[in-house]
Amino acid sequence: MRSAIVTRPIDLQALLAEVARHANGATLLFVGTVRDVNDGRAVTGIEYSAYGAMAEAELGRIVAEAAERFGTTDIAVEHRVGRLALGEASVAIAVAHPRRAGAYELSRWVIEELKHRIPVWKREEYVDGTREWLDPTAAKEPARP
Amino acid sequence: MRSAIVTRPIDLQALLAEVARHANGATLLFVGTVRDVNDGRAVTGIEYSAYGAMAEAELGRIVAEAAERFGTTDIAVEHRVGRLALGEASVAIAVAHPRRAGAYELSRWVIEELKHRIPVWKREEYVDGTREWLDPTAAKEPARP
Amino acid sequence: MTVTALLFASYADALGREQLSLDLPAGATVRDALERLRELPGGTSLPPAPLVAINLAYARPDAMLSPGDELAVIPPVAGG
Amino acid sequence: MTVTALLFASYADALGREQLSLDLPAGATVRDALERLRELPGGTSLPPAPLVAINLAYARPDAMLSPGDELAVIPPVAGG
Repeated sequence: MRSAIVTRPIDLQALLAEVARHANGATLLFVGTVRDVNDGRAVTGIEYSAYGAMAEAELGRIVAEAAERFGTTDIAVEHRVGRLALGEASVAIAVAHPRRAGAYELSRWVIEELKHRIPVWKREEYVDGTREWLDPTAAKEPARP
Repeated sequence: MRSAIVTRPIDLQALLAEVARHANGATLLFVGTVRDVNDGRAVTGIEYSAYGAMAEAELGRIVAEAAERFGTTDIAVEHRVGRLALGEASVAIAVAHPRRAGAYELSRWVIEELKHRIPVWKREEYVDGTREWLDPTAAKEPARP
Repeated sequence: MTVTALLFASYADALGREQLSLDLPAGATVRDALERLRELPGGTSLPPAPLVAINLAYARPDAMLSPGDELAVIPPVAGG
Repeated sequence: MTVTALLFASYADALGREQLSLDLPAGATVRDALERLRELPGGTSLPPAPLVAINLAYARPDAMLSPGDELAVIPPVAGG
């Protein structure tokens, strides 16, 4: 198993290769990408920033917990930081498991823990030139027209 | 959206590219691979055979139903037939969705429907030289030592 | 009328063939066609109510057949 | 004792800095350090109980600090 915070594009093929083993019947690759709209506002890109050393440490803890919980070490995760354009991958999680049910549960567990635990922040950039730190805990503003 | 029964190796990168759109925040790739052990027997390979025309038609129906049910056409599925070696991909499902919950549910729905509906059969080949058609509906034999 | 019957995987092995023509009376159903298949050498190994498809779509045992139909007898599927 | 405080994202913007040294009495807790940060220009915009980490692991507000600790004040995370 392996996890890393990276500043270069994520190589999905390489992540898949890391978890391939003949004992596995199911491989699952989750990729989070930059969307062109969020809460009704047109987005042009996202700047990801991180508390790098802790993000690496916390991601490592998540992967270790997942390995113990799901009984496999075939887990490879990368989270990218820096400025990302629309459609670029900010996070990728490759897992493999003997059975598909295990692969789905493991993959979902890792992304949910990652979203709640790793110290990474994103500043969205909008078509009007403004930019804003996202706060997932804030109450949603009323929908814009 | 696209689905096909193929006789060549599945190009995972190409499937991912087919479902990429800037409106999507989550992409999920499921890959089913040939395992080296099944029900305690050492497997050396699997021969996949299909009722080709119907498998194509039924797979197309599954993908169309999924598109309607989950509100996205960003779905690409290939199932390979012929003799596959250990670790080779027999099926790959690429889906993308604005949100990760939708991507996971959609992906899982497609693989479950596919497993239950498409007329494909597999004959496992074992280290002792024997081979056997798998019948998922048959009662499991007692575990071997 | 004539319909084409297709056999696959373990069923093809059991009957020693993958395809055959069946001559059936007008109004014959899937069940009638299966009875005919069971009379062939190896045919008794077909289960009482196998999955079937008519012209590439799953069908019920009481579905009526039409001339030229393609009737597939489908062993338990194991794709993926 | 001296601990290093780290600020990130919107908190760094609010206080206009990403890192500073805090001189605290022996036995000071996370809560004490946060009080000190709130006295700085822009410090009132810190929430009453922000997430914190000591030496790369999440910690509670009543955790005791040790000399040389790295105390990070962590805005609501938004990774993925």
